[in-house]
Amino acid sequence: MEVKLKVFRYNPEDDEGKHFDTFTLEAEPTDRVLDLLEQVKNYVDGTLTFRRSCAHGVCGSDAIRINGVNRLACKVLVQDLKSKTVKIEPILGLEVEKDLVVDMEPFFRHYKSVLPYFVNDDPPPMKERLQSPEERSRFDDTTKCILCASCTTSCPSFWINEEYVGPSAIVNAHRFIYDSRDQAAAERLEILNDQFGVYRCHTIFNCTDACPREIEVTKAVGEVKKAIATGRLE
Amino acid sequence: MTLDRKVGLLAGLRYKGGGPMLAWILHRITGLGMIVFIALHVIASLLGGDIGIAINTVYQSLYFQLFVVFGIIFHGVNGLRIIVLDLWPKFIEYQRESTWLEWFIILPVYGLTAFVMISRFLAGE
Amino acid sequence: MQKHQHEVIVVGAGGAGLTAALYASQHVSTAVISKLYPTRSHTGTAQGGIGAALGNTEEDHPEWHAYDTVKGSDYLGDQTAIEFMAQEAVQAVYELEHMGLPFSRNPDGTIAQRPFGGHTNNETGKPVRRACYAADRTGHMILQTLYQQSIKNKVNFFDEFHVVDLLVEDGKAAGVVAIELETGEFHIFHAKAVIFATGGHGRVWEITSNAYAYTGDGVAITLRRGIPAEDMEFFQFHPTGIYKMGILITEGVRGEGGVLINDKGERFMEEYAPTVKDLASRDVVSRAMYLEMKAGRGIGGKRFLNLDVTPEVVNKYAAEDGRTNPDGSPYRMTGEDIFAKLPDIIDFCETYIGVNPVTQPMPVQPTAHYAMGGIPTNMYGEVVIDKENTVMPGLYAAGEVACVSAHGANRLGTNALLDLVVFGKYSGLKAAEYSQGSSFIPLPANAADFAQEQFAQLHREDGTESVTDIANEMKEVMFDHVGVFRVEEGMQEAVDKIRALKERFQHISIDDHGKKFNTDVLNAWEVSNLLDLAEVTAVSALERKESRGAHSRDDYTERDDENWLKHTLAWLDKDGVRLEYKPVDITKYKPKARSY
Amino acid sequence: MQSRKVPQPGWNLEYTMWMFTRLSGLALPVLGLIGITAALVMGARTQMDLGTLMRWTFFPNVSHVTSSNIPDYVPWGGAFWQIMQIMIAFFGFTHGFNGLRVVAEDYTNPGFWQVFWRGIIFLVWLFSLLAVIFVIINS
Ligand SMILES: Cc1cc2nc3c(=O)[nH]c(=O)nc-3n(C[C@H](O)[C@H](O)[C@H](O)COP(=O)(O)OP(=O)(O)OC[C@H]3O[C@@H](n4cnc5c(N)ncnc54)[C@H](O)[C@@H]3O)c2cc1C
Ligand code: HEM
Ligand code: SF4
Ligand code: F3S
Ligand code: FES
Repeated sequence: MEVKLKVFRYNPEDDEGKHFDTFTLEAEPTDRVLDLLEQVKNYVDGTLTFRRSCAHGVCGSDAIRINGVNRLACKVLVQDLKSKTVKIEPILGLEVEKDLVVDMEPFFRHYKSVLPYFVNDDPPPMKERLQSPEERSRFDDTTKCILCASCTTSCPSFWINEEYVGPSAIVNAHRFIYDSRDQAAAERLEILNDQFGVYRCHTIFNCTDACPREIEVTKAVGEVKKAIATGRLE
Repeated sequence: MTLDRKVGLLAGLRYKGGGPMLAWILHRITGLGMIVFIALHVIASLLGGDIGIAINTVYQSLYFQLFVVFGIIFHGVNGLRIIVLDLWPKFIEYQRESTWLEWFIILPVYGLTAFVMISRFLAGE
Repeated sequence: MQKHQHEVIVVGAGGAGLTAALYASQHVSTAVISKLYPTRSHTGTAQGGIGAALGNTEEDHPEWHAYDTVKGSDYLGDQTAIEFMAQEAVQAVYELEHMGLPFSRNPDGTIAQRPFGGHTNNETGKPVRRACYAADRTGHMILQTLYQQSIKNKVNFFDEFHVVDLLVEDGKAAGVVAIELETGEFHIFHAKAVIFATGGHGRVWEITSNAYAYTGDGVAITLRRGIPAEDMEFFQFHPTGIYKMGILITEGVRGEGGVLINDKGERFMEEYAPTVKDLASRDVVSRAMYLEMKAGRGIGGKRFLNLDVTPEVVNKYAAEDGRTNPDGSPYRMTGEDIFAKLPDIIDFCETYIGVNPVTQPMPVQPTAHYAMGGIPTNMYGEVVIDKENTVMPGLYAAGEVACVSAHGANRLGTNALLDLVVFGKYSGLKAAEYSQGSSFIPLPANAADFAQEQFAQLHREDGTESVTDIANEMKEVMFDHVGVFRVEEGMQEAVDKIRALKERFQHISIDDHGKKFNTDVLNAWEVSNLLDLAEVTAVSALERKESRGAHSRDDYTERDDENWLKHTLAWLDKDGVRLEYKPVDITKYKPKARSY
Repeated sequence: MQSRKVPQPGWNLEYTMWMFTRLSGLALPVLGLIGITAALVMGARTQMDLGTLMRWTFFPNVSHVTSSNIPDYVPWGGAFWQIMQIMIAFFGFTHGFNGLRVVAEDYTNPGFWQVFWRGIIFLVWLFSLLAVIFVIINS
């Protein structure tokens, strides 16, 4: 079938400025949008620039806006699209470096700000630290995050103000706050108890819809809010 | 050179968020709207006189009232939804349903009120 | 040109690179350079588990693990290294757990384990639960955990820097040259020790489970610097990739009781591996599948078979096998159990082929998966550059890019992740130790020339050949002729074809001549790496006149220990590939016939 | 699974106002309903529609009830109803002006402009609240 690909273009090294290019391609219904981009890059215009690696939705390289919503290019099939014209734009709220490539630095800076690592200063036992399957499942959802930035860049609060740590950072804080083996929950809650922390979240839910790993992002944020409010990790 | 990160209002609105995004936008607008409404009203009462009457005519006009009533109903119901989700995060799993439910409450209540208001207006009250 | 100086430079931020960096940075200034953001590394896609004889659910011993690995390697693995790896495994997994890795758990709170291909109870020969897992996201958890710890320990990162050359002075490693993607500038990284951890090169083949980034940069760079590549003919084809797409379906599916079914509805692995059946080592299963398809028993006569993990089928065959739970009750699976243990697999199948594995079988075919060969090293990660295992000072390699060789002719599932953390750790420690006892070798002013020349070549304006076409033709010929089954003529054809393609590559044309984020030219450079590796692979394979592990030939169907119990070393000289051989390190496990 | 306790992070403006917004959001409709029920009991006859309820809830002023032809509005001047009215006004105004602050601060970063807007909003809030209290007590 024939698909029209309308792709956002911007190259700082030419003087065309930002614009859209349209490519008409022959595609299978089971092709990924990423396959379409590859087809353009390989056969039509090698200057088209985007990130990708795994091609099956687990590395988090290729978050872009497809027909107005954040998605991984490798996880949307042509048959899932409602229209035969596909509009492709970079994710919002980060500086565009070239075509679909954005500067991820602010995103990772926020990630790093919430102590996204395991803290337990007790001397470890000879073997593993024990954890029941129930305790393990408490934070399973948020361990799935691949740091693709789909959520944070779909959040109007983040568009408005890039100092907001963003849902992704909160998800990664949640991963440790609710880990029964971890000891730094209080510090993380303190960090997020800030005007640029959880209070910037106005329950808009774009993040939950955008997450390719089907993480209940807003729920994670809500649980962190509640933990701050009550001092309890339920 | 990179393109600025700024997301313009239009670019933001073009993002295909779902019902909750719309709810947030409306919540903001109605919240601010109500402040404007109170401010107008208080100023009018304080000033009195011609200006006061002028302002009062504006906010007593049907259109403005229709807007204010919608704002109050929407902001109240949506606010309650947010409060429930915030205080009991486990309900977030039912957020889709909660958004439906919200409109399920708002639309009839507002419809009824608007109907009464308009019919009274037409009756010349 | 910008210059940076760190005592240890790690190239690659996957499991191996991050482990090495974590340990090295405890002692000396360490920087990690990666062409992808660290969390995009391929380690994150690994699904099934990491092998260690913890014995959490049933009796198990590192010695058994070592024996299984030797047997899996078809006796080509170096046994001192294998015993070392199996011994270190237990501690390595505990260390990961102490770093916070969220393993799945047993009811008693210990790390959960599942059976995997080729891992057995040495006394009964039955599969043993040895793969420590976190659902089907074990690699993701390992990569995330290591990256998190790197942040905690303030390791320096140079993300999205593409390393294109290794600097060698006086026969010692002295640094690397890299291109910063964002600016297109060349950077020189001056170091006392360099650790390569750039992963594999599965993109040489058409159907592959490997990421776009898996282009064998590390091996190609070292080959160009006169360092040999070891055992390149041994490339693993995983039995179960999604038909046509190659996306991996973990062996964990069979570990949980899934079975392979042919067109007649038979569980054909019973014939090829009567004891462990579907859980035989990967080379055995891939070969069996190939034979089934060749005999016309592919589903609907096509080139795929079904992998069935629906509860009815699992329970039927588990009952037939007399499989039991650790407490002795009969093994039974429900749809929910499968969903809990294999959530990502279910997601992949639903997203990409519209199949729900809980109710339908998955169409699978062998897919190019893992490089057993690579940069030759000893068990401390030190690169060795000849038959006598002479160490090249300052150069280290770990992970899939390295050939220790702990996997010999065929790697067992779960041993790759193990390889990353064990050998990653020791290469990091060794590199730190070495750089503490040595000083920086001054670099000549023109250090980046070799790299810059290569790129100037790629940017030539008068080319006509399409890089994509060249890459695709290479992938096709390699998949057809240097794939699961190989014969003399086919491989010869592949060698000739690759040489022709390399010739054509001299005349490529590229579209993008800018500097910033020029992925066009970098992709072309990666294809040149793949071509080099394809040539080395095909020539090494052509010369090895026996069948062993992943290298199985229709014209020499038997393993030939008398003549071929040896490692291949391949140099890429100006006029082609030069081969030499080095002996296999054999300690207590004497080669014998393999049966599963 | 047992719930674990963590030391609660310190109180700060953001946390306090977040909590307050939620609590006042709950309190407003409740207080409003109480008031309007009382008005009905006290014999409010005309215009007891949703509009009045709303007006009452958010803008508690005797004149908002007297317009519904209540026979005897003297009780509204009593201390109990005055305190009710002041509470409603306090919750409503604080909620609303804090909302304004939240919106303003979404668009500003810590620094001069944030302090500036905070100051202005605070003053307007204080002024309005005092004015409303004045009106309530004097009517
Ligand atoms: C789908 C799949 C499933 C798997 N499942 C399992 C399993 O269940 N159990 C198991 O044991 N093994 C499994 N494996 C194998 C195992 O995951 C890999 O062998 C292992 O992760 C490789 O790790 P690495 O650290 O060597 O390389 P990687 O994790 O791939 O890292 C390579 C790094 O090198 C960087 N790099 C590459 N080239 C350059 C360059 N030129 N310049 C700068 N940086 C560069 C990359 O950016 C990346 O950071 C699986 C593999 C695949 C593909
Ligand atoms: C029924 C009564 C009300 C309820 C349940 C309610 C609820 C809420 C809630 C929960 C919020 C927080 C929203 C968020 O954090 O995203 C909020 C914000 C706000 N409210 Fe109310 N509210 C009520 C009445 C009012 C009134 C009377 C006013 C005006 C005077 C008002 C003005 C605002 C404003 C300006 C905001 C900020 C909007 C934003 O941050 O987007 N509210 N309200
Ligand atoms: S939470 Fe989901 S959307 Fe956000 S970064 Fe993680 S995986 Fe991506
Ligand atoms: S979109 Fe943003 S506002 Fe909250 S619910 Fe998600 S973080
Ligand atoms: S390419 Fe890895 S997530 Fe899409």
